[in-house]
Amino acid sequence: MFKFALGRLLQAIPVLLVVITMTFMLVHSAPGGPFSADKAVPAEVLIALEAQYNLDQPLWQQYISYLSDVLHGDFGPSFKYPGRSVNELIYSGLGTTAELGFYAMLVAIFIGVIAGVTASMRPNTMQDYIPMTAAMIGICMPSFLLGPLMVLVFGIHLEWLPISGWGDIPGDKIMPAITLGTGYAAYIARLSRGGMLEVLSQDYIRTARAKGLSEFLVVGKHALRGGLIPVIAFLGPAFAGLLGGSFVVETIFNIPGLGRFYVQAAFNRDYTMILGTTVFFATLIILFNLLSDMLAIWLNPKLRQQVRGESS
Amino acid sequence: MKQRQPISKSPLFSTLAMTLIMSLLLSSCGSSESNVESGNRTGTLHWGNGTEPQSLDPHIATGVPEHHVITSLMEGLVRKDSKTLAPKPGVAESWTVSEDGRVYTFKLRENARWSNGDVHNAHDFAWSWWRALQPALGNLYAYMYFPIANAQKYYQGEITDFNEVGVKALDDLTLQVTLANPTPYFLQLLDHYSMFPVHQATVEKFGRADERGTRWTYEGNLVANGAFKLQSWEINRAIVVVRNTFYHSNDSVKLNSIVFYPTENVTTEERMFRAGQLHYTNDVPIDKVATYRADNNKALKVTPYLGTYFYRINVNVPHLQDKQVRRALGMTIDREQLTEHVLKAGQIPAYAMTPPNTRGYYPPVGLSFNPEAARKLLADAGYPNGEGFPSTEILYNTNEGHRKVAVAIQQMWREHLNIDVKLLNQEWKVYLDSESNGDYQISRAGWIGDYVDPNNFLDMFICNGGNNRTGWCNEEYDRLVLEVAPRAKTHEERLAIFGQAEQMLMDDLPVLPIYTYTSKHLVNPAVKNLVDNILDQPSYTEIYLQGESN
Amino acid sequence: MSNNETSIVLEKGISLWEDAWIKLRKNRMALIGLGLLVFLCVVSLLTPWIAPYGYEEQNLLLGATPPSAAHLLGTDIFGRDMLTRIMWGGRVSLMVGFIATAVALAIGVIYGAVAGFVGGRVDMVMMRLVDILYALPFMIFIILLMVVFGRNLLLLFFAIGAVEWLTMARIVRGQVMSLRKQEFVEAAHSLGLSQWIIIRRHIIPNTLGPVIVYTTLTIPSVMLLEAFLSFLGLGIQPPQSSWGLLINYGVETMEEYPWLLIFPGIALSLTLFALNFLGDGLRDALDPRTSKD
Amino acid sequence: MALLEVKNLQVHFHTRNGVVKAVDDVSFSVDAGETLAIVGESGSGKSVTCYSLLDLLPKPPAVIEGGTAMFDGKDLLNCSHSEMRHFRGNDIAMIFQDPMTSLNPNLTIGEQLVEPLIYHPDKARRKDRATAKKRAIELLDEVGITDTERRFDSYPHEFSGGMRQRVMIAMALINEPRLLICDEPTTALDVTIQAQILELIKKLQRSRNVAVIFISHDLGVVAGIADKILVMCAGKAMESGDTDSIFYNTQDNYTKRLLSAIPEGAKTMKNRAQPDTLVEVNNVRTWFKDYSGSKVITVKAVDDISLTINRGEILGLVGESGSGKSTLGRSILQLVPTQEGSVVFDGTDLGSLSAREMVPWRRRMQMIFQDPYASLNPRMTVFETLAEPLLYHGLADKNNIDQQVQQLMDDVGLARAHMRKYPHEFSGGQRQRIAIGRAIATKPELIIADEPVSALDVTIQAQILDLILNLVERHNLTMMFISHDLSVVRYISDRVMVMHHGVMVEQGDTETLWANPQDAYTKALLKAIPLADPKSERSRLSAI
Repeated sequence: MFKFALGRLLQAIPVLLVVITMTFMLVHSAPGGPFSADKAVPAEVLIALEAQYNLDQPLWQQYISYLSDVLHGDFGPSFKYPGRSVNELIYSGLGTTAELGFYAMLVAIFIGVIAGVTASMRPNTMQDYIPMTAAMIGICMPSFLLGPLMVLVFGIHLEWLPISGWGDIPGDKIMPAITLGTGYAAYIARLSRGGMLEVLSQDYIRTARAKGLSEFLVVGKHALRGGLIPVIAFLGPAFAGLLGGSFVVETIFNIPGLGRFYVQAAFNRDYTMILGTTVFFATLIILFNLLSDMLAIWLNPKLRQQVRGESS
Repeated sequence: MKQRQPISKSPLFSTLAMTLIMSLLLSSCGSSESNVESGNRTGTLHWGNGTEPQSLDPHIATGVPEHHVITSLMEGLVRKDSKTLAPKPGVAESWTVSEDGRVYTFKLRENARWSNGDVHNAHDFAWSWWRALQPALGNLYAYMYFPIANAQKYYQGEITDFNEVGVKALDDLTLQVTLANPTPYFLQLLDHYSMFPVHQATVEKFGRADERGTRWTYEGNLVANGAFKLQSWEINRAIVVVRNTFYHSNDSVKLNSIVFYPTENVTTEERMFRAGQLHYTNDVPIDKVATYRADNNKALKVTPYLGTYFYRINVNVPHLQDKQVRRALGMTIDREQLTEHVLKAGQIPAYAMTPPNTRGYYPPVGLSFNPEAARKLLADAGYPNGEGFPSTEILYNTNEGHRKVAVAIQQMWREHLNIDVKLLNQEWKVYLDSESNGDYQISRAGWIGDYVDPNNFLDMFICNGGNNRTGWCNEEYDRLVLEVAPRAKTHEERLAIFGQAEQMLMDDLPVLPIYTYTSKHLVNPAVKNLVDNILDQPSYTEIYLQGESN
Repeated sequence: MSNNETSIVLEKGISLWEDAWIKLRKNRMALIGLGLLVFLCVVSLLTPWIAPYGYEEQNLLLGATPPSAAHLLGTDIFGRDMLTRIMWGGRVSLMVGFIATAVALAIGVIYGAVAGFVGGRVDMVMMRLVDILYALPFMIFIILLMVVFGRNLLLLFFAIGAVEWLTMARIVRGQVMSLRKQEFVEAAHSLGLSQWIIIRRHIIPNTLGPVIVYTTLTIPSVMLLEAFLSFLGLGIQPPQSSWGLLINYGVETMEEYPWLLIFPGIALSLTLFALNFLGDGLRDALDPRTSKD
Repeated sequence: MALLEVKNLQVHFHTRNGVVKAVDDVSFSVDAGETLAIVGESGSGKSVTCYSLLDLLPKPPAVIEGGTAMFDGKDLLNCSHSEMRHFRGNDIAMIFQDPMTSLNPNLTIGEQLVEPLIYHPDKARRKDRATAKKRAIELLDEVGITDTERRFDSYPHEFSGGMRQRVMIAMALINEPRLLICDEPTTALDVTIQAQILELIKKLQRSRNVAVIFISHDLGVVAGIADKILVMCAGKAMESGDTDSIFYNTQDNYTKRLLSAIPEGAKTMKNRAQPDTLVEVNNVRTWFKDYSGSKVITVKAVDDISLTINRGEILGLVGESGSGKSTLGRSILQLVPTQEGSVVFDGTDLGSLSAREMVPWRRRMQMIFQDPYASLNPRMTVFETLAEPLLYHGLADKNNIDQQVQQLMDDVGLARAHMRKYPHEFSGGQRQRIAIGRAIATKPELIIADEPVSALDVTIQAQILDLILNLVERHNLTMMFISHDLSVVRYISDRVMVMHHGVMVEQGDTETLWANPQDAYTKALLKAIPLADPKSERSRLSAI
C-alpha cells in the first residue's frame, strides 16, 4: 500500500509541474494586470509596482524564480493584499473551508447513502421514487438558489438559525453545510442506489438470505461494503470539488474560506494567489483521489492483496 | 408478499444521524442575543463594510472600505463637519491662511498622541508626507499632494531635495504648507487618508519607509493617531477596532468599538441586517430599495452622492465622431424613467458631468430628453430613422445594476432612434483593459468625487488625461480647467469658468451623463448621530448607540 | 439463389432500439419525460411565432407585475412578459444544454474509450492530462477564451464542452476497462479488426447505459454553467436570456417578485425531471440484460 | 409423513412482456435421509421451485400463485418473514451453483461460516464467537479442507472452486439442517472435483440422515446419488419416479431425449486428417504474473508445449480448469503474448509478424468461445456480426453481402428471417450458432473451439456438436477442440491431448487413449466421468 501511494505521488510531480506551467502561462496572458483600476494608474506608480513584484523581468525569468520559490514552499506575496503572503492567505482560509467541506460531506454521505440504500431496497416502488425524486431536486437545486431559500425560511422568517458567519454565532455552520452538501448528497444517493442494486442482485446476497440472516445484516454487513464502492470512488474527486466549489456558499453565508480567495484572485489578477490556490487545489485533488483509491482498495480484499503483491 | 424492514429504521443509521446532528450543533449552545442587541449593550457598532480592505496603510490604500477603517484609526490635520463638510480641527487645533491663499500654517494640538502614547507633532507630518511622495511606495493618491509647491516635481523625480517641497515643520507644534497655486479645496484634501500621518518608528520597525506591503499595519503592530485602535484583523472575517484612550478627544467619543465586516455580497448583507447581525450596511440591493420604500421602513437611508454615472463614447470610432450622433444618443436616454422605474433608489437624472450643488456649483443646462430633436440630429448625420446606423456596442462590466441600465437604454435607443445597439459585458479587469485601450464604442463608467469641487469632475477630460479614455481633446477646455480656473480671484469667478468649460464638454458630449449617484444604506434605529453627507463619509467619533430598551 | 431471396420475408426482428422503444413505452415515467421534452422542444422551435410578446419589448412604466390575464406568468422589472422570456430562454438553454453536452459527450467518450482500451502507459498519461485539466483555474481559462476568441455562441459550447468532458471521460474509461476483457472483444481481436474499429463498433456502443445517465445529469448542469458564463460575459447577452440567467436574476429578487424565480425554475426543473426519467428509462430499456424479464 | 411435501406449486413471473408460468403445478415429496433429484434444462423451473421454498425469489416479479409446501407441519409458502428466517439456514440449508459468486468476496470465509450460528434467529441457539469458530473449524475439517485454523481467516478468492464449494457445504451444514437443497452444486466444477463433491454430499447425507434435494441439468450426475428423480420441462413436471425406473423404464419422451443427448461412445465420423501439417507449435511458454494471491505468482499457464495439427484433423484438448488449455489456444492464435517458442502456421512463424502483418493471417484462423452470451456484441444484429468479418477482410462487398450472410446463416442452421435480430433475442444454442457462423465467415483453415458447448443444455449441446462436425467436413476445417468434458471430446476428436498444470501429459489417438491411458492423471480423469447409468454409477462412486 505504501509503495502504491508513493508511486502515485511520484506521478503527481510532473502533473503539478504542468499545472504550474500552464497556469502561469494562462494568468500572464489574461488581459488586465493586477494593478489596473478604474482610476488611471500613473505611469510612475505602475513602474514602481511592477519593479517591486519582479513583473518587469522577462517572463521566463519570473517563471524560474517562481518555480524555485514554490519548491521552497513559498507561494510568494499576494498582489492584491500587500504585505500578506499567499501562504498566509491560504492558511487563513484553509481551516474554515476544510471544516465546511467536511461537514458538507457528512451531510452528503448521510443523506445520500440513506436515500440511495432505502431506494435500492424496493426498486421501482414508492420507496424508490420518493427518495430518488428528492435526490433529483437536490441535483437541480443549485446552491445559489438553495442557500438564499434556506436563509429566508430558517434564518429570517423562522429565526431558527444564524444566516452568516462561520463559528461566530452558535449554529451558523448548519445551513452552509447543508447547502453545500445537498448537491453531492443527490449524486451519492444515485450512486449508492446503483451500487446497492448491483450488489443486491449478487449470488452471495442470496446465500446470506438463505443462511437465515436478518435483512439488516444482509444489507448492512453483506451488501453495503460492495454497494458503496462507487460512492467511495466518487468521494475523492467530490471532496476536492467541494473545497474548490465552496465559493458560492462562502459568498452567500459570508464565510471566510479559501473558495472566495480562489475566485477573487482570478478576478483581481492576483497572479501569485491564482497560482498558489491552483497548485494547492491540484495537490488536494491528487491527494483525495489517492485517498479514495486507497480506501476502495482497502475495502476490497482482492485488490488489497493485489496491491500488496505489486509492492513486494 | 412480505415486508422487509426499511433501512432507515435501523439503529446503525439513527446512530449516524445523531452523530451528524451533534457535530453540527456542537457549538450551538449559547445565548441567542443578536449582534445588534449585544452591540447596543456594549457600545459596539457592527458595520457592513463592503469588501475586505486590501491595506490599512493610508499611503497605499485605495477604496471606500479601506477609507472607513482607516478613518476610524487615523486622523489628518483637518477633519470635515459631518453635515456641512466644512473644515474643522483634527490634529491641528487651528490654522491660518495667507492672503494670497498659498501659505497655510497649522497649529497642532498639544495633547495629540499616538495610540502607544508617543507624542504626535509636526515632524510626523513632514516625514509622513515625504514618505507618501516616494515613488517606490506606489501611492495611487500621490496627486492629492500636487497642489503643494514642488510636490509634483519631487514625485516625478524632477527635484530630489524634499526641502524644496512646500512642507515645513516650523516647530514641534507648527506646520507650514506652501501651495503652488491658491487651492480653495486644499483643506478638504487634508481629511483624505492619503494625507494622514503615519508613525515613523512603527513603519521603520517593519521595513524601509518606502517599502510597500510591510506588516506595520497589522494586528498588534499598528500605531496610529485616530479615535480607535486596531484590535484584530481576521482576513475575510472581521476587523475590530476599539477605543484609543490616547486620542486627543477621547472623552467625546461614545463608541467603545467597531466591527467592520467584509460584506461583498449585497444580498447577503441585507439579510444580515434583517437578522440583526449588522447595524449598518454598506449598500442596499437595488430591488430591495423599492420594498423598503413601500414599507416606509425607517432603516433605509438614501442620500445624494457626489458621483456621476455616465457612458463614455469613443470619439475615435468613425460613426461616433460626429457630435450630432452623440447628441442624438444623449437626448434619447429617458433619464427620468430610468431612475424612477429601473433604478428606483432616488438617483437624480444627470444632464451634466458635475453633480448639482458641488460647493455651490450648478452645471450648465444644455442636455435634455428630446427624441424629436434627436431624430433630426441623427437624420442630419446621415442616418434618417436610424437607417444605415453602423453596428454599435455598449460595453459594461459584469454587474446587475449596469446590466439593467444598459438593457433599458438599449431599448430607448431602439424605440426613439430605431437603432439596434448590442450589449457586451466583460469581467472587470477585461473591461478596464478594453476601456483604457480604447477598444470599445460606448462604455459604461462612473466617477466618484474625492473632494467636493467641480475640478474633481472636470479635470479628468483634459486631453490625454489618464481618466479621459474617450479620445476627446479640446485645447480651450484644457486651458480653462488647468490654467484659468486656478487663477480665478473669487469663488464665483472660478465657478463661472468651470461652468464655461463644462458647457463645452456638454456641447461635444464625449460622455453621456446618466444619473447622479445616491448612497444607500440600511441603518439600525439604535444608531444615533450618523449624519448623511454627499461624500457618504461617516464620523465614528460622533456616532453612538441607543437601543430601544435603554 | 438471388431469386428466392426476394421471397424471404425478413423477420424484421426487434432491433435494440425498437426493443428499447417497446420497453420504454411500458415505462410510464419515461414516457411522460419524453412527452415533456418533446413538448418543450416544440415550444422552443415555435417560439418566434407563438410567443405572445417580443422578448425585448419593455414597458418600464408597468415594471414587475405578478401573473395576470395579459401576462400569464407576470412581467419582469422592465415590464417584459415572463412567458415570452421563458420561451425564448428555453431556446437558448435547450440548445446550449443539448449541443454543449453533445460536445462533451463526443470528446469524453472517445477519449475515455481510447484510454481505457489501450491501457497501460498511454492510459496513465491520458488520465494525468485529465487531472491537469481538472486542476487548471477555470475562471482564468474562460476569461482568456473570451478575450482571445471574442464572443460567440460557438465558443460557449466549446468552453462548456471542454469542462464537462473530463468526468465523462473518466466514467467511460472505467466502463471500457471492464468491457475490454469481454469475450466479444476478444472475438473481434481474433477477427483481426483494427483497434479503432474495435473501439468504435464494439466498445463505445456498450458504454451507452452509464453514458446516458450521466448525460441526463450533465444537461441541467450545463444549463446552469451557461448562465454563469453568460454572466461573466462569454455567452449570450441581454436582452436575450436563458433559463439559467432568468433564475440567476430571479434569485436576487425572490422576495419581492417571486414569480421571476418560480417560473423559470419550474421550466428548468421540468426539463431536468423529464431528462432524468427518460434517461433512467432509456438505460433500462437499452440494457439487453433486462430484456428477458 | 414425508419431511417435505410440496403440492401443486405454482409460481408466476409478472414481467412487462406478460406472465410467465415458471413453475406450473408441480408436486413432490422428500423424506429424511432421502435424495430427490430435480432434473431439467435451463428454464425448466427447477431452481425456481426450490427458491420459492425459502422465499428467495425476487418479488416482484415472482408471485407464488398457489400450492403448499408442508415442512414439518408448517406451510413454507405461507409463513411470516420471521418464521421463514427460522427455516432458512437452520432447518433447510442451501448450496448454490457457482461457489465463485455465492460467497461474499468482502468477508473472510470464517466470518461467513459462523454467521448462521452467532446471528441465529432463535436466541437460545445462538453461540458466542469462540464456540462458533470451533464448530466451524470442525466442519471445515469434515468437508475436507486442510490447514483450517489458518484458512479460517482467508478470503474466498484465495480458494479454488472446489474448495469454495466445500466451504459452502460446511456453511450449509453448520446449523445441522434437516433438508439440504443443492442447486447444481457441481456444474461449475471440474470433473474430478465433481466426483469428490458428489461423494462428499452423499457421505454427509448418510452420516447425518438429512434429506437432500439435488438440482441438476445432467442426468448423468444424479444417476449415482438420487433415490428419486423429478424431470421438469418448461415449468411442468414431466416424469417422476425412483431412479432406476426413470433410467431403465423411461416413459416420457422428453426424458428420453435428455437421456439420448448424453454423448456416449466413440466418434462416428471417419478421421479426415491429411498428411500435411497445418500448425506446428514448438516449445511454447506462456507465463502470467498473478497478483491475486498473497504473493505474486508466476503462473506457467502454458509451459513448454509442442504439438502439431494436421490439416483436416480435429485435435481434442482436455484438461481441468486452470490447466492452461484455453491459454494454449489463445497462444496459438497470438491473442496473448508468449514468452518463448514459436507457432508456425502453414509454414510461417506467426510470432515474427507485426500486428498489421498479422491481419491476413487472422482471417485464416478463428476462435469459438465458451460463453455464447459474452462472446457476441449485444448491440450488433446477427447481420452486423456476420457481415463485419466478411467486409473487413474483403470477402464480400456491399452488393453481395446480404447473400453471403444468408449463406452463412444457412450453414449454421439459423433461419434467414432472423438476420436483423439482436443476440438477446436468441437462446443460448442459437447464439452459439451465430458465434460459429462468425468464426467460419472468413473461411478459415483453423478453428480453435474453446469449450463451445459447455455452457449449453445437454440437448442443445448434441445439436451444436453435430453442427460442428458437419461444418468441419463441409468446409474442410482443421480444429482444435478444447473441453473439460471427456465424453464430448471423445465424441468429436480424432486425436486427444491431455493438459495438466500447463504441461502436456499425454496425447494419442482418441480411442487408443481411452482404452489404454498411460498417465496417472489421464486415468483419474477418465475414471471421474459420471455415467448415465445408475447401477454402474453407484458402484463407480463408491469406488472413489
